[in-house]
Amino acid sequence: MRNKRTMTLAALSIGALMLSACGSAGGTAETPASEGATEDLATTINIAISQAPTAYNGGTAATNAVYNTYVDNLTTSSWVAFNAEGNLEKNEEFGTYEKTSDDPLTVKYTINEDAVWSDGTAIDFDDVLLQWAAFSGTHPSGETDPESGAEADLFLASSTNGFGQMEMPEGEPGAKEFEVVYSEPYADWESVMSTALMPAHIAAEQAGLSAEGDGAELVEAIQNDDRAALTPVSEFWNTGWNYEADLPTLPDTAILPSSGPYVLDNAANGTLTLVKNDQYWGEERAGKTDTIVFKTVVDEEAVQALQNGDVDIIEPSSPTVDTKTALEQIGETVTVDTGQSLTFSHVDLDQRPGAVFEDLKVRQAFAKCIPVADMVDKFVTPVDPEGSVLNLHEYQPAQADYETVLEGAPAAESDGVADIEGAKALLAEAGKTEPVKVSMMHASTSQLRADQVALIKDSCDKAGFEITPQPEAEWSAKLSQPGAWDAVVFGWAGSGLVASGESIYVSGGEQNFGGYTDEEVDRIWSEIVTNTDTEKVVGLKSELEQRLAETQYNVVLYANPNIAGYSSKLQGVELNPTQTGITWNAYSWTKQN
Amino acid sequence: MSNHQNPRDDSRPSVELSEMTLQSQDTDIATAAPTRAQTDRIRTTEAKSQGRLIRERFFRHKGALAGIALLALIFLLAFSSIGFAGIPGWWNKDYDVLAARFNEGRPTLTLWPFSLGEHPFGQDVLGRDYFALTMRGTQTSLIIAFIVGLVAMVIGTTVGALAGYFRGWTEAFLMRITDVVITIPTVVIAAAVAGIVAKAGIIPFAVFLGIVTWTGLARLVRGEFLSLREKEFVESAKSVGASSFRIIFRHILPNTVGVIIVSTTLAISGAILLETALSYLGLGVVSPDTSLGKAINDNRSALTVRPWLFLWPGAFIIGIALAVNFIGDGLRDAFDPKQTRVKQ
Amino acid sequence: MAAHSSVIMTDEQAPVESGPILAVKGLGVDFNVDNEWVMAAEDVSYEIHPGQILAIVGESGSGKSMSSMALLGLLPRNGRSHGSAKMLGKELIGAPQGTLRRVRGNEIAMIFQEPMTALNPVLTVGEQIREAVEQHTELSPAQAKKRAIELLRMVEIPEAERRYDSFPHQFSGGQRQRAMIAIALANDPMLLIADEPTTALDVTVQAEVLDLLRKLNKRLNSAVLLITHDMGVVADLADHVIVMERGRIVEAAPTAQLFAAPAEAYTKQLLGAVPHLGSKVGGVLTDVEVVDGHLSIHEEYAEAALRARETHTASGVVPALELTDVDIEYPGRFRQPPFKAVSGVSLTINPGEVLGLVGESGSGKSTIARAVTGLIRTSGGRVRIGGTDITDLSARQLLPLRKKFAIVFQDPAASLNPRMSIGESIGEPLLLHQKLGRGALDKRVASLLEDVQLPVAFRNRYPHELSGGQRQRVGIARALSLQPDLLVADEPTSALDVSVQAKVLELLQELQRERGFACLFVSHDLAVVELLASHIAVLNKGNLVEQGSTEQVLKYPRDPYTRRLLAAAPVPDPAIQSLRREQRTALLAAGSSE
Amino acid sequence: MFYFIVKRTIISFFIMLAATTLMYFLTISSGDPFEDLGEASGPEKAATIAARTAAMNLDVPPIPRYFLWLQDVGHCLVPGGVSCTLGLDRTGAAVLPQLENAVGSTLRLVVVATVLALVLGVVVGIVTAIRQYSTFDYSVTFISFLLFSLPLFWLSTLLKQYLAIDLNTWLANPQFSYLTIALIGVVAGVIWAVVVGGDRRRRLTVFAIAAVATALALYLLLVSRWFVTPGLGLVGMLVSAAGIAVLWTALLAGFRRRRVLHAALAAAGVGFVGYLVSIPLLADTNWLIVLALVVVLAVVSYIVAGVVGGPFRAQAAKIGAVIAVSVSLLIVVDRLLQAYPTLSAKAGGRPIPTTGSQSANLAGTFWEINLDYALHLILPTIALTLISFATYTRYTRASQLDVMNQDYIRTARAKGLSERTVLVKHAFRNAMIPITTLMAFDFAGVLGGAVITEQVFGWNGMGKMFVDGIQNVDPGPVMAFFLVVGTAAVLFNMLADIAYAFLDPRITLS
Repeated sequence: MRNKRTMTLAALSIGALMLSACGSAGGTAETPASEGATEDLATTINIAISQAPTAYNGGTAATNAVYNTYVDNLTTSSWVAFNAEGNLEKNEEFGTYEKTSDDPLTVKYTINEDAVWSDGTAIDFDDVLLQWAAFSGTHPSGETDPESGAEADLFLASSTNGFGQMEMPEGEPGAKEFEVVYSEPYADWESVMSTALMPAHIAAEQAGLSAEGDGAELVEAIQNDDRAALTPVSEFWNTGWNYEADLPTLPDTAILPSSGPYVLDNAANGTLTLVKNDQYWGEERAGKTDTIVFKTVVDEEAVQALQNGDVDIIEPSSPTVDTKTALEQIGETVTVDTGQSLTFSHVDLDQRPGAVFEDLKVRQAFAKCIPVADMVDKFVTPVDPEGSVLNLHEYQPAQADYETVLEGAPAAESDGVADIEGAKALLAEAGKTEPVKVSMMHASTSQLRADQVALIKDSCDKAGFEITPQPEAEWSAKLSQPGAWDAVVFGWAGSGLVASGESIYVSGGEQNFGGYTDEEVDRIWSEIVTNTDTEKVVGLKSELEQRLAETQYNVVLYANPNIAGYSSKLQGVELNPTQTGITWNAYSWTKQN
Repeated sequence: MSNHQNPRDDSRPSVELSEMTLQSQDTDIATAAPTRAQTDRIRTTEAKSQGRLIRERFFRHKGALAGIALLALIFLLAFSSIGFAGIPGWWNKDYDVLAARFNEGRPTLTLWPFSLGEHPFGQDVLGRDYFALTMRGTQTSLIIAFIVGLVAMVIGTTVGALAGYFRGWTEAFLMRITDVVITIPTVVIAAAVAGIVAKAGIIPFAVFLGIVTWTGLARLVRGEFLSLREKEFVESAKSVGASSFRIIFRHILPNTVGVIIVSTTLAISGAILLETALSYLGLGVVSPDTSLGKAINDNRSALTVRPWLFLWPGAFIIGIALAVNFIGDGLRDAFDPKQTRVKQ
Repeated sequence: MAAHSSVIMTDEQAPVESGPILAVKGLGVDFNVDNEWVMAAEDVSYEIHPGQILAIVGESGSGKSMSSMALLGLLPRNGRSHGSAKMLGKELIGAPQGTLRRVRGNEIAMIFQEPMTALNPVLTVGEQIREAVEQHTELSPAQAKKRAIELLRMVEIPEAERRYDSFPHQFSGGQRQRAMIAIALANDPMLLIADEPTTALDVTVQAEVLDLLRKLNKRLNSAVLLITHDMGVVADLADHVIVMERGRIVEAAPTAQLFAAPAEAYTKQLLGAVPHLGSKVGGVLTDVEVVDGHLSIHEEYAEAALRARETHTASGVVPALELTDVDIEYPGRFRQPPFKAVSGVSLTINPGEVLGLVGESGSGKSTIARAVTGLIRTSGGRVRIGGTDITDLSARQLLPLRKKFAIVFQDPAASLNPRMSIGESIGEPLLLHQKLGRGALDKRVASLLEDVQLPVAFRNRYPHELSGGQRQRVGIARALSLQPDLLVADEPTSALDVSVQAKVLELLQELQRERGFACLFVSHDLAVVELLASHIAVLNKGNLVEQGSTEQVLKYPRDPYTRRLLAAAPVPDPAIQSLRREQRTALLAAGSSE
Repeated sequence: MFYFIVKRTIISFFIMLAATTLMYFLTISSGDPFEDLGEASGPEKAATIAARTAAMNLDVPPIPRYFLWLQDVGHCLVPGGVSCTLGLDRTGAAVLPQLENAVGSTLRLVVVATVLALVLGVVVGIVTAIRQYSTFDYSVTFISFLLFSLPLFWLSTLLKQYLAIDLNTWLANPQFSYLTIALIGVVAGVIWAVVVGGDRRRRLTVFAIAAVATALALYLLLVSRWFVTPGLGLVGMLVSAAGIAVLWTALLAGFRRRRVLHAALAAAGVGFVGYLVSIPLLADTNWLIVLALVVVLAVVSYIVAGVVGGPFRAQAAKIGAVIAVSVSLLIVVDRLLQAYPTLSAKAGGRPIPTTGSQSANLAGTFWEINLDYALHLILPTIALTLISFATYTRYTRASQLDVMNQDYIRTARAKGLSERTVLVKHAFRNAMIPITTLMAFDFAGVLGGAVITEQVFGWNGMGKMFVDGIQNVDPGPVMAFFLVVGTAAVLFNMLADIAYAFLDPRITLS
C-alpha cells in the first residue's frame, strides 16, 4: 500500500509540473532582457589565457611572461611594437624617435603631447628615467646570488639588454622630449623602447616620494643615484604591481594607470576585466569594444570552452593535429587561423671534449638521420599547411628576411629528409664501428617531445646511432649541467631581435648548453651586437648561419605552428608570430551580437 | 518485501537454514536415526569446509563471476597479445614501432563480421599501433595496481595486527601514525610522493603509492583483531600457552583473511584510478613508459577528433576497476560472517 | 479493537463461550535452502483456550519457534507456511499483511527470547510501549503515554514515570524482559506468545518473570503460548504441554500427566535428560519448612555439615587448587573507576575433587575461572596450583605449569578456532608442550577423539561442521590432551540442549572418574552442579557467600542468598515445583523482612 | 561531551602537527624549486633565484625552514603581534589571501557535492535495501560500481562535451520530436515501474501511468516554452506545496490520523501564503532576508500545524516545520528559475559554462548571481557527486539490510506497526549510525577529488593552489591547502563521533 501511495505522489508531482508550466506562461518570469539588444555589436569579448596574469609590471624577472604581455598589449603603448610579420612597427600615436648620430649611437625620442596615463598624469620624462633606472642594472644591491656569484640589482629587471649599454637619459622633469646616448653601439636599439613604460608617479608616491612637479623628486633621486630614496622605489617596482596568485582580485586600480587603449577594471577568480581607457588620446589604437575579459583556461580545456561560448578566442600553445581538427569540427560558429610562430624546436648536441658529439662528422651524421621533413609532416603541416622545414637559427620562415639570409648561407640549405646512407657514411668516416650511444633528453611532461624523440630514434638507430630517450621532469634545470645529456630537444622563442641570440652561440655563452666553441662565430657575433646599421644585419647573419651550418652547431627542426580559434562573430583577429601574442591588436577587435 | 510469504523472494538461495540445521544435530550422529529432513540437512552441511562454503557463496554472486571473467580476459589479452618480459605475444605489432598511418589511424576493428584488421584500435600520430599501446598501458596499470594492492596489504595488515593485538602503547603509537597519514587525502599525498618517484620507474612508483594507501586496511584489520582477541578460542590458545606470535599468525590472522582480501581488492581498484588521476596531474608514469592513465591524458584533446584514442584506454580502465570492484563485492558477501547468522 | 478505559481488568473481552482462541491445524513451515525446500515444521495442530497456558517444548531446531512465528507471518524472508491457524475463526495463514498487522500486538502479542536485541536500542522504552498502544487504539499520544506508564507499573518496573524515558541499555536484563512483556500486553491481547521468555535470565529473575506471567495470565484471563526448552519452566507455568521434535509433535498432554507418565520414548528421553535438582542428595532446602506461609528453618542440620567441612580442610594433601583472599579488578579506563569483580575469595580443591562454583551472571564466577588459568591477573591474594603460587609468575615462567591445568569454555562455537581443523585444535597443546612428531601427534589426537567418543574421522573436519555437543566434546578433548591435574570447566554445557548436556556431563564424569583430575566446575545451574560436584561454593556479586559439601549446601544452606537461589531454580516436576514456589515466596517475604 | 571535545581537539592538534611535518617535507623534497629557470639567462635568472630564495627561505636548511613555516602559522593562531600570512609563496606574495579566496569556491563545491551525494545516496540505498534482489537493486548496484570505476577527469571531459555543450545548444532552442518525447516517457515509465516493483500487473500499470504522465508533462513544458522561461508560478506553487505536505505526512506520520494530515496541509497553506507575501519581498534580496523568511515560515507553520494537530500537537508541529522549510526551499528554487531567462541572455544564450566558478562582471540581482553560481556548479558537482554517491548507496544499503535483520525490527513488526513506521522510525535511525563515520572519511576524499575537478573545470580553488604548489615545489600554497583539508578531516571525524553518540544513546562521549 506504501507503493500505491508513492504512485499517487508521483502523479501529483507530475501534475504540479504540468500546471506550473501554464503557471509561468501566465508570466511570473519576465521576458529575457538581453542588454545591447539595440546595437548589433557586443559589449564584451572574452579571451582565453592559459594562466592568470601575475603582475601589472611585466618587466621584472619574475613577471616577464606571455600571459602578462597578453594584457600589457592593451594597457600600455610605446614607440614601437611587433606587427603581424614579426617586425617592429612604429607607433606614431605614442610618439616618435629618430637616430641622430651613429657614433656615439644617439636617439632622440618625442612623446605625444596628449599622451597621458589613464589617471590624467602626463606621460613624460620621469617615466622614461624610471624605465632606464630599472633596466640599466646600474644599481647593484650588494647582494650576490649564491649560484652564479653575479651581483643582483636593486631592480629585478627581466633583462638589461639595451638599457645596459645606454647612458642615463638627459632631460627635465615633465619633458616630453629627450635623448638617449649609447656608450657602445647596440644593434637592437630600436626595440629597446618596446618594453612598456611604468607610471613613475605611482612608483614615487608608493615609495614615499612626492609626485609633484612631474615627479621631480624621483628624477632627482635617480639622477644623483640616491640609494636611500631609490631602494623603496625599486622594491615597489619589483613587487608593488604584483597581483595575488591566480588573481583573486586586483590591487587598488589607482596604482594601475594605463597608457594603452584599455585600463584594468577588476578581477575575480583569475578572470581579469579591462574597460576602455577614456583618457586614451589616439584614434587608430583606440579600443573598439567596451569590455575585454581575460578568462584563465588551461590549453587542454580551451577548445571546449570556445565551443561552449565561455570564451570568444583561444590561442593554445603547442597545438596538435587534434587541436586544429577539433576546432574545425565545431563548425561555422568558429574560425580557425593558423600560422607560424618565432618559437622553434631544435636538438642541441653536447660537443664538449670527450662528449658524444665532439666530432663534427658525428654531429653531421646525426643531423642527416633526423627526419625533420617527416616531423614537419606529422606535427606542423597538419596544423599549418604553410609550415616547412627550418634551416636557419636566427630567422624563422615567418620573417621577411628568411629567404635572403638563407640564400646567403648555402650550407644551411636542407630539405630535412632523413638520409640514412649519408649518415652511415659519415659515421664510418668518423671511424665509429660500434653504434653510437646517445641519451636524448626531453621534457617528460610533453608528449610532443616524446614523440619527436621516438621519431629520431626510429630513424637514427638505423643509421648506426643507439638512442635512449631520457624524459626529465626537471629537464631545463639539467640543461646547464654538462654531461647530464648527450642530445636534448627543446624550443627557443625567437625574439625578432638582432642581438638577443648571442649567448646561445658564443663560446661560454650562458645558453650555449652544448659547449660549442668557434672563434669565427664569436667574431661574427661581436660584429653583430655592435652594428647599428640595419642593412648590414642580413649579411652578417648569413655569414653566421653559414658558419653555424658548416660547424653543425645543432640541428634546427621547424618553427612551431601557431593557431588561434575564435568565434566567427569576432572581427579583426590577426595572428602574431612573436611572443606578443594574439592580443597585439585586440583593441581593434569587434564582435557581432 | 513486506510479505514474508511472498514467493518472489523464495527464488533466492539462503545459507541461513544450513547453519540452523547445524545446531539441530545435537544428537550424536552415531546414535541418531536421521529422518528425511535430517538427511537433507546432513547433505547440506556435511563435509563443507569453510573454504568451500565461501567458494559456494562467492560463485553464487553473478556479478563477481562476471568480474572474474572480465578481469581474466583483460589479463589474458594484455599479456598474451604483445607478450611480456621478452616473451613474444600473438599480436604482430609492437607498441613503440612507428609505421605509416593507415586511413588517418582510424580503428579497423569491426564487430560484425568480427575482424581485427591492421590496427584494431587505430594508430596514434606517429602511426604506432594503438592496440599494442593500449595493451602495454593495460599491463603497466595492472602491474601498478597489483603492486599497490600487495604493498598496502602487507603494511596495513602488519600495522593493524600489531596495534589490535598488543593494544596499549603499540596501538596508540601505530594508530596515531595511521591517523596522521589518513588526514591527508590519498590523491594529495600520492601527488606529493609521485613527484619524487615517478621518474624512478613503474615498480618504485607503485611501491610508493602502496606505502601511502595502506591506512584504511590497517584500521579494518585492527578492528577485526580487537574483536577476535576477545574470542574464547584465543583465550583457549593462551591458556595452553601459545606464544603471541602463534596466536597472531596461526589463530587470529586466518580469521581476518576475509577483511584483508576484500579491502585489498578495493585498494587495487582504487590504485587504478589513482594512477589515472596522477597522470592527469602530470605526476604519473613518464614516457617512453605508458599506462592507461597516461594514454587518456595524452589524448584528452582527441575526444571529438579521434575518439578512439581517448575512449579505448578509458574503457579498459573502467573494465578493470569495475571487474575488481565486483569481485570485491562478491568476496565481501562470501566472507561476511553476517551471512551465516541464524535469524529465526 | 474498541477504545477501552485505561482499567487493566477487562475480563469482558475474553470470549464468553470457552471456544478456542486459537485453533491450529496441519500447520507447516518450510525454508528455502539452495533452492530446495527444507521442512522446519510439519502438521502441527493444537488449540488454546482462554486463560490457558500451553507450552511447546523441544530442543533447538525442533521447529517450535518457527511454527509460532508463522502464526503472525513473521517468518524470515526465505520461509513459507501452509496449513491453517484460526484465531476466533479468523484465518491467519496466508492472510494479507493488512489483516495480520491488525492482529499483531493487538489480539496476539509476542515476547521474544533476547530482550537486549529485541528492543530498539535508539528508542526509549516508554516510546516503544507507547507506539504499540497508539498503533491499535485511537488514544492521543498523551493518553497513550499514561497507558504505557501503567503498563510499566503493571510489570513491576520501579518508578515507572522516570524509567519511561530510559533507553533499553539502561535496564537490567530482567527489566528489559518485563518491558517486552509490557509491550506485549499493551493492548490486552487474547493470546500471548512467549518464545523462550526466560532463557536469557538468571534463575532468580526467571522465577520473578514467570510469576509475573502467571499473575497476568490469571488477571487478564488471556491465553499464553509458551515456547521453551526448559522442562522446569514448563513444570512451573504450563497447564498443557506439546513436545516437538524435528518439526513434528511427538506428544501432547496436560502438564501433570506428561511429567508423571510420559507416553512417548522421546519425551521420556527428554525428561530423563533434564537434571533434577535435589535428585542426588535427596531434596533441597530440607531445613526450610513452610507452615501456612510462615517458614521455620531447622539450624541444627547445619552442624553436621560444619563438621564435614573441618574434616575436608584438615586432610593434609597438597590441594590441586587453592585460592586465598583473591581479589580481581578490571582496570578502570579513562574517567571510570576500576571495577572489582571478585573480592576476598578463598577456596580449596583437593586432587580428584570436583568443586561446583555457582553464581548468577555478574557474580564473578567466570572471572575466577580465568584467573585460575592465568588468563587474567589477580589484584590481591594468592592462587596456588598444585602448591605453586602462580600469581606473580611471568608468562614464560607460567608456561611449564600450563600443562598442569586446562580450561573448557562455555560457548563451544566460539572456543574453537574456526580456521583450524579439529585435529589441529586438539593437537595444539601437545604440539606446544611435548613437541611431538607428526605420527605420534596423530595417534594421540586419535585416541583423544575416542576418549570423547567422537569418530576419528572428525579430525579433518572444521568446527562449523560439528554440532554444539560435538564441539564441546572436542573442547574437552583439547583440554585433557595434556592430562592436567586440574580442569577448569566454565559453564561447559549451558549452551547445549538438555539431551546433549546430559551426554556431555556423563562424559565429563566418566573421564573425571578415570583420570581423577581435580575440577573447578563453574555453572549457574545448581542441578547440573549437583550431578558432578562433591563440593559447592556459591558466589554472589564477587563474594563467596557459602561453601561446603554438595549435600550440605543444597539441603542446609545457611546463607539467605543461597536459599533464594535454591528456591528459584525450577524443578521439572509440577507437584514439587508448586511446593517450592510457596517456599520461595516465603523466603522472599522473610528476606525482605530481614 | 565538552570533555570529549577538548580531549579530541588536543589529540587532533598533534595529529595535524605530525601530518603537516610529513606533508611539508614531502613537498620540498618533491623537486627543484628553480626547475623552470633552466633556459633562462642573464641577471633575470640571478634576480629570480635571489627573489625566490628570499621568499621561500631556501637559504635556510629544511628543518629550520619548517619551523619558520610553523611560526607563520602560529601568527595566525595567536591573535595580535605579527600579521598572519601563512608564509609567502615563491613569488613573495602572502599565502593567506590566496587561501581565503580559494576556500570559498572550493567549499561551495565540496559541500554541495557531499550533501547531494549523501541525500541521494542514502535514499537510493534504502530503497535498494527494501527492494533487495529486485531489478532495481541490481541495476543500482551495477550503476554505482560503474561510477566507482570512472576516472574523474575522463568523466568530466565527457560531461563537458556531451552534457554542457550539447545541452546548451538544445536550450538555445528547446524542442523534441514527438518520438523523442515518447521515448523519454517510456524510459521514465520503465524506471518508475522498476522502482515501485510489485507483481507484473502492478508494474504494467505503474509503467503506463508514469510513461504517459512524463511524456505529457514534457510536452506541456515544451509547448509552454517552460525551458525558456522556467518557474513554478502560482498554481504550480500551490500544487507543489500540497504535494510536499502529502509526501512528508506519508513519510513521517502516515495517513491513519487525519488530524496530522490536515495540520500538514495547513502548514503547506502557510507556506503558500508566505510565497505570496515573499513575491515583492524577494525581488532583489540577500541571504539574511531569505533566511529570516525561512525561519518565520517555519515558526508560523510550527504553531499553526500544532494547533490544527490537536491531540497530536507535537508530531504535527514538527511535520509542519519540515514542510515549511521544504516549501521555502521550493520558493528559492522558483526564484532562481525566474532569474534564468535574463542570466541566460547575459551568458550569450549558453547558460551552462564548462569553466570557471562564476561569471565575470555579472552585475545582476541576488537571484541572478546565485543562479550563476548554481549553473557553474552543475558540471563539477555532478562529477564529484556521482562518485561519492556510489559509496553512500552501497554503505546505506548494506547497513539498512543489516538493520532489517535485527531482532528489534521483528519486534516492531510483531507489534503490528505499519511498514512505514518500521522503516522510518525503527530502521532508518539505526541504519544511519555507521553512515556518520563514512561521511567523515568521504568528505576528506571529496576534497581530494576537488583537486582534479577544479583543474578540469578551471576553478581557481584550493585544488589549483595545491597542484600549482606541487608543480612549483612551493610549500607555501601546498601547506595552506593542506591546513584546510587536514583540519576538515579531523574536524569531521570529531563531528562524526558526536553524531554517532547523538544517534546511538548507548555511546557516551568521554
